[in-house]
Amino acid sequence: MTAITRGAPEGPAILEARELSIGFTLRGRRLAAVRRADLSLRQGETLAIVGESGSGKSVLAKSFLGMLDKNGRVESGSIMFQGQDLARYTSEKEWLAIRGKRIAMIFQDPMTALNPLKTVGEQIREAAALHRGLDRAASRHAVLETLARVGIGESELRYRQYPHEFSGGMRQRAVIAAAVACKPEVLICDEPTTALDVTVQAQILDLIKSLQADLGMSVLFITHDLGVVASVADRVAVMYSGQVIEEGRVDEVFYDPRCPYTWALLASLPQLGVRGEDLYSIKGTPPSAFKTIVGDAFAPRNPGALKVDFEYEPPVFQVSPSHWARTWLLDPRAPAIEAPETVRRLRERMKRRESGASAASGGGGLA
Amino acid sequence: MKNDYAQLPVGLFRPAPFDEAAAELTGYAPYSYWRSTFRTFIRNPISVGLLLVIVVFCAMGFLYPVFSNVDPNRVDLETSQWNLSPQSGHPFGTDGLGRDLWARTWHGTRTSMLLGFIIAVLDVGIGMVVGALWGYVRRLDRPMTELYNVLNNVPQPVILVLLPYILRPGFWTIIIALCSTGWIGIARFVRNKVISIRDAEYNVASRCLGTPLHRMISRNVLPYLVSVLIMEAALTIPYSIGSEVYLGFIGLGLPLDTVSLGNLVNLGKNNFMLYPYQLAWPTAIVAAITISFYIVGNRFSDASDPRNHV
Amino acid sequence: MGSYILKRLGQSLVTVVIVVVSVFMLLRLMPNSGYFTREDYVNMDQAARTAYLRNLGVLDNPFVQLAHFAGGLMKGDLGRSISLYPRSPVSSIIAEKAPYSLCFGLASIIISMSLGLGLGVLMARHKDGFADWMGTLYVTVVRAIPSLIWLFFIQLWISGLMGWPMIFYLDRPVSWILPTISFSLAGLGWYAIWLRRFMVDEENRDYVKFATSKGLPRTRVMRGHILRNAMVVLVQYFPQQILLTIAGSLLIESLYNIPGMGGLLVSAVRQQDNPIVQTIVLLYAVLGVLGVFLGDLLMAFVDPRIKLADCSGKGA
Amino acid sequence: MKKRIAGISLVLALIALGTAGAATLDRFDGTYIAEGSSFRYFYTPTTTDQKVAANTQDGLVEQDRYSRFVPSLAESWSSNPDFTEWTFNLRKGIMWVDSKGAKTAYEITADDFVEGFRHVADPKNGIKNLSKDIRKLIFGLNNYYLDLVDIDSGKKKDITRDKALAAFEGVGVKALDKYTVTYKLNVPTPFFLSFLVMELFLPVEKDFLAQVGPDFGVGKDKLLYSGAYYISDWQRDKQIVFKANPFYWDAKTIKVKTINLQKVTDPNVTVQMFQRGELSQADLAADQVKALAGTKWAASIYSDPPAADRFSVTYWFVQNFSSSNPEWKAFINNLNFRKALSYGIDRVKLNELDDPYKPASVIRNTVIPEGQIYDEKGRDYSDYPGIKEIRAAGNYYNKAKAREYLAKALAELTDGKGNIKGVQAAKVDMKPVAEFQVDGKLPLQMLYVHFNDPTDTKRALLLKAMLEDAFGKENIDVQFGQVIDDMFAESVEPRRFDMIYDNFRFGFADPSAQLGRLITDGGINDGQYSDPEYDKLVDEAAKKYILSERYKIFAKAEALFLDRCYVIPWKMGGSVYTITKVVPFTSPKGGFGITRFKYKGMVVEKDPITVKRYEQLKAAFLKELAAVNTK
Repeated sequence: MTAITRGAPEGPAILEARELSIGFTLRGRRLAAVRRADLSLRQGETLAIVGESGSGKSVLAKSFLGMLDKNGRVESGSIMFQGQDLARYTSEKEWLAIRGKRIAMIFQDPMTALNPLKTVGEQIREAAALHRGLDRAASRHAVLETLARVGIGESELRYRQYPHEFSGGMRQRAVIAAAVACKPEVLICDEPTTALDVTVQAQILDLIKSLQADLGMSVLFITHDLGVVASVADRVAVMYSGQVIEEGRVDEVFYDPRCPYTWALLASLPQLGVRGEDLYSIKGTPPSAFKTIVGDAFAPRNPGALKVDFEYEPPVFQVSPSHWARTWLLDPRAPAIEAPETVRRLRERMKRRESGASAASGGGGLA
Repeated sequence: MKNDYAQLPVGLFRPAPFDEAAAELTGYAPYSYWRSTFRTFIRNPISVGLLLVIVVFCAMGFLYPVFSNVDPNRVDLETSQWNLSPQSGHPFGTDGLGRDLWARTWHGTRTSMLLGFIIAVLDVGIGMVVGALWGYVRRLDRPMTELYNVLNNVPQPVILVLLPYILRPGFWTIIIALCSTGWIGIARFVRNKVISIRDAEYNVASRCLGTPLHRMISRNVLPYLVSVLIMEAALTIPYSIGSEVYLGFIGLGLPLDTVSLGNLVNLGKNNFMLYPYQLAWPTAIVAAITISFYIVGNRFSDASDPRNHV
Repeated sequence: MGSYILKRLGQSLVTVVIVVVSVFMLLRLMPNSGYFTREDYVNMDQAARTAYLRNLGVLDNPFVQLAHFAGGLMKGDLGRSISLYPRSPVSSIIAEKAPYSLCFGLASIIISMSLGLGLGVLMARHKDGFADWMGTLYVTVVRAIPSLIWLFFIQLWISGLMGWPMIFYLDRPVSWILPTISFSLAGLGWYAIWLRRFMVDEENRDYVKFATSKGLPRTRVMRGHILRNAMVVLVQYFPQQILLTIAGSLLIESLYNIPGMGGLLVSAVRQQDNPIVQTIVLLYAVLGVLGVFLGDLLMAFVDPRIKLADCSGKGA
Repeated sequence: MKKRIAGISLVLALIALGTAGAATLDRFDGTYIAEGSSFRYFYTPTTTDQKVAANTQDGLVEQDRYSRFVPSLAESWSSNPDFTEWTFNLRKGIMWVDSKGAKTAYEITADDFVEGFRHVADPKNGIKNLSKDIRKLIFGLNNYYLDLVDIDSGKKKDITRDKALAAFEGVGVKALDKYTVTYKLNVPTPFFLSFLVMELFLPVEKDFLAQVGPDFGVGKDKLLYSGAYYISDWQRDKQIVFKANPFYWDAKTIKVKTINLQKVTDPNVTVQMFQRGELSQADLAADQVKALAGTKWAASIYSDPPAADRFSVTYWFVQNFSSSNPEWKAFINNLNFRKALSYGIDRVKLNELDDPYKPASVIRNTVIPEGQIYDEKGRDYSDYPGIKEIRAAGNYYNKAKAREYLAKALAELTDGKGNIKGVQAAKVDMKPVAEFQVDGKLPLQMLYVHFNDPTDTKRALLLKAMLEDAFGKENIDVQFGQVIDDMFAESVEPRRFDMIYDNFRFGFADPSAQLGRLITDGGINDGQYSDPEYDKLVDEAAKKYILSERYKIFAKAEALFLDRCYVIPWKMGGSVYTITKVVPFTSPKGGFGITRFKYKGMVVEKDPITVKRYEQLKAAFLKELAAVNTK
């Protein structure tokens, strides 16, 4: 295994972040939210970004829509979308051609994402009318269709109702309806099921999957729920402290993770715990975004860290054509450090499952 | 450097000792709420400038009367000394009785600031205690809400005018008049905050653990309110000074031989056509003080707003 | 809903009664000497003074007076002034004066609302920008500096500069301008600063992010979402603001010699004209609670989340 | 006393002189400060009320430009030899006018005067000006009034109110026939005419009064007009417009057809409005005079104290002889100390606060104002021996004399070591006005009480500085107490003061109007001094009906009173600078009652009257006045 720059993608990338750095100015200090992150979303696939809260997933996703908060900006790097560098967009006008129309986004909490004072139908319609240039009647019709498509029955009635008259799941469907009403090429889902009941989660995930299939969208899925990842994602990118540290197909990252942080993340899954043993937990806390990070950001929390981790940032090592990771462990000079026991068990369990009957369905995830 | 990794010494690729304390520390930027508030506050030159204005005026107001022996009410029997324009010996000029406006202005500043401070402390103090109880003790809610409705609907002029008649005009009368309605607004504000905090989960938990009421209020609730209350106090001061000016205008302010900014403004206003400086100095100082307190209060509230902290 | 409204009105009535009765009792704490001038004391002996006071009705037991007042009220009789405009019916005094305050008040509300809300939007829209900065400066000046000072200078300088009359004349519209402006300035600041604050609060809400992510232009997000939602918070204060314009402003009305309601309460209290004070207190209290009530109704009207029965919680 | 008929030819001559070559206007724009209480003209607590009463109603007599009593609604009058019965013959065919200036069906008759007084005499109507003096003057009035008071208070139950009202028949105000009204008095009153110019003696139409009931005077259409003007327009707290009454008995003397009064409270605004041509007249405070110096207006600013409506008012300091402050009580009862006080007060400087230009011109050292009452030979009371010298003394201030008298007082009152004889340390409780501790040692602590308004506060501070300068701080320590609205109720009556100042109007045309109520237990003896010698002189004077004899004894009494410093007069009312388009000396003048508020006869010109012109007119007027008085 040699350390090379990014390997060739399996399909064409529709949205690609290269060396993307995003910083915020907060109370007079600079905060690095995203540090030279690389990410590529390929045509028609579902890419999941996983990581702890504060790891920069949401900021990264928002930057694809030009929706960083006022005090934040892309400091370097590029966001390539269909041959255009979104990172260089400065005016609202430029973004309006992309936002909602070609890249849409749905949010974590459907309870707050809808304007409580406007009817649900109207909130979906305003986007549809805007992007598809439809008049009121036509756009209304389109919305009714979309509502039906996302599984909201009695769409005429629902159109006229206010968000507070909807249940959480229904609201998320409405949000999805609004997002896909203009048939975007990319759909960014920012933890769309976290706030929902477990029973509803699966329905929403199914809905997203089926819409993706129907509309041929690429989906960028942000989550910290590895179960969700396993069930919906084709590929997965692991973020830690503003950086993508490992990216690859779901099976590759889950079965053959290379970064100590990915190990830790997987190990701390409750599903992997062994009865009678303490659950694994990552020591320490994620680094403050105010601090300048030297070397590997995870090193201070990594009991098996190498000295080099504290001094030099690891480069990208290609594990397979579709799998890369940032860790000095992949350097030939590094001692061979085994993944923790739980992670190895996971690999075995995965393998067992794969050979089992229902592996493809994935609906139940790891549970 | 990125491409030079091949040159890295092999020795670096040895396991490093694990320091659990360091692991914990990574998450903490060196941070303290008050220090952060303070730092944000002083980073803004306007805030600092205005704070300086307040400090200077306070210092002048409180120190000048101590170190100077010029009586602000000293009448000059020599009429040629009346209504002098600013000149050496009388940097601010003199008024219609030859009284030195420089001395009067600083004595007045002291009186008005003192008035403002006392009202602010009383309003906020009473408002805080009553508001905390109001919010925490459910049984009090009904009567207090009714009291609030009543006080809110008694036209303020009635109280401002009645009290001086009943108690005679004076320093403490103004304080009582202004505080009699001022505290309830703050109390209600505190009450609303307390209710929202009271029902917050950490307090529900604390209650389940049997923490006594007073301890919960003082430990869990009040600290959260401190920044808000400091701001309220800062905003009460310009309001009080303004009210004193207003009461002077309708003839129910401080006794006119008391030197206060309100009295100076109202006296100066009468002679404005002829001796504009007699209005100019007190007005400038009232404006500077009220604006300073207003802005500093607002800036402080911004700086201390927990939502603005990470 | 009907029963809810009845209950609310009942509560309001209790508040009004407590307000009126407490002011009524407070007034009785004032010494009766206020009914006589120095000259009167020279002219009148004790017997004449007592007779005078008895004829005013102020020597009666306060509860008798209260009952008398209430009795008159039932018959729609507010009584007659006793010392400010002796023997003039209080109702006709208020009927003469209120229209002035009301007209200036409403005109200034229109101006201060439209300009103030406009300024608020501008400030929120360009938060931390030039407009915000100027707006903040304006609001600071208007709110921090005692109004007596700037109102005085406006009257003095602008009337001189423009050659406008210094006082109000009913038959010279040009003389209406300065008082109307003076009336509007503080309100303008009030609307601007609150709308800005509410809009900035709204701006950070998720639905705004979602609306933006849908690709709506910022102007549309501002107008259709942020402004609209921020106004809902503000809107409940409107009825009270409008109703209480009838109170007028002592400062402005006395500067411009507008014969409105502004100084009436203060003069009436000073001259112990109890029938006038009681009537005005009653009027303000009724308008005050009515304003809050209408505010809640309006709120329920514009905010689909609120059912009227929930308002009782909001009062808290 | 002889009847005096107006010298109409003289009036006309002067007007001709005054207006020669100048364009006149038929409109006057004035201001007022406080809104009147109502148009119920029997009750005139404010100047505005008095203006309304004076211009909308006429009484039996009025005063002319020379202050002489001349016929008004009464054509002629006579009295019995001891001046206890006065009979007035009314003009015939004069009709009441309504608020549209139209003649009503009501004629002004003797009954209207009786009816007016009946209204005034009923305590239910709350006419505060019905003073004890008047109740005791008119035959039967006091008992009638007190009976009604007792019935109202429930003290008297043996008679119904209606019956008591019917007893008005017994009061000495009667209509002998339709055009004759008589007044029967308890005591000989040669100066009775000076009462008749008061608003209390105005007429009212009985039927109309019954018709409007309690609404009498609450609006311009709720009264009828008998005077030179009727109210054509009125907005409360804004404006009163008078229009000339076309049916006025003396309509030809009305030069100004419209009087427009606006409420303006800020004197600065008044001046500005005048400069913009919006007003015919503006009164100026000292500072405004200064502000206008060097402008084109300066040539038209003058002050004419006798013309001011407050001229008959005298200001004096009142010392509390029965103070609860033992230090002060010891000192003030010492004549030398009182003289020291009198010499220690610099009247010129005090007046400088009001009039920085001619502060000495408004000093008044006497109680009775000059130029108000004349004996049968036309000699001014204030020129009588004893008084004339005091008048001439001007500013009494003399620091050396003050010290000299103070030294005497100190020698008599202290033991030479700073201890005041017979005075112990004590707490002086004058709450709520003041409360302080005295130690029975020098400096003498005194409480000066003043109004909480800017001018009064200035005056107090100046007085303190003055006394502490004259006596030395080691001898006197002036403390202040403030009252808000009512000096009398808060301070004077409960004797919560050591020294205050007060002002009093000369109420009717006899020295007894002031001197009579300054006796021991007199109505305005607020210091509670007692001097039998003075009381005796006043008593003696009141028994003389020949004016010169009467005045002589009164003058003696007043001189004695002033010499013993029971009060310290220091200034006359009404030093006001004006800038005006009104030709001076054209309208009625008089210190009594309401005549001086009349606009009747007033001439208004297009341009302000210059000082030069004023001086010319004044010289001419004084010449005429002398001629009229000695006639």
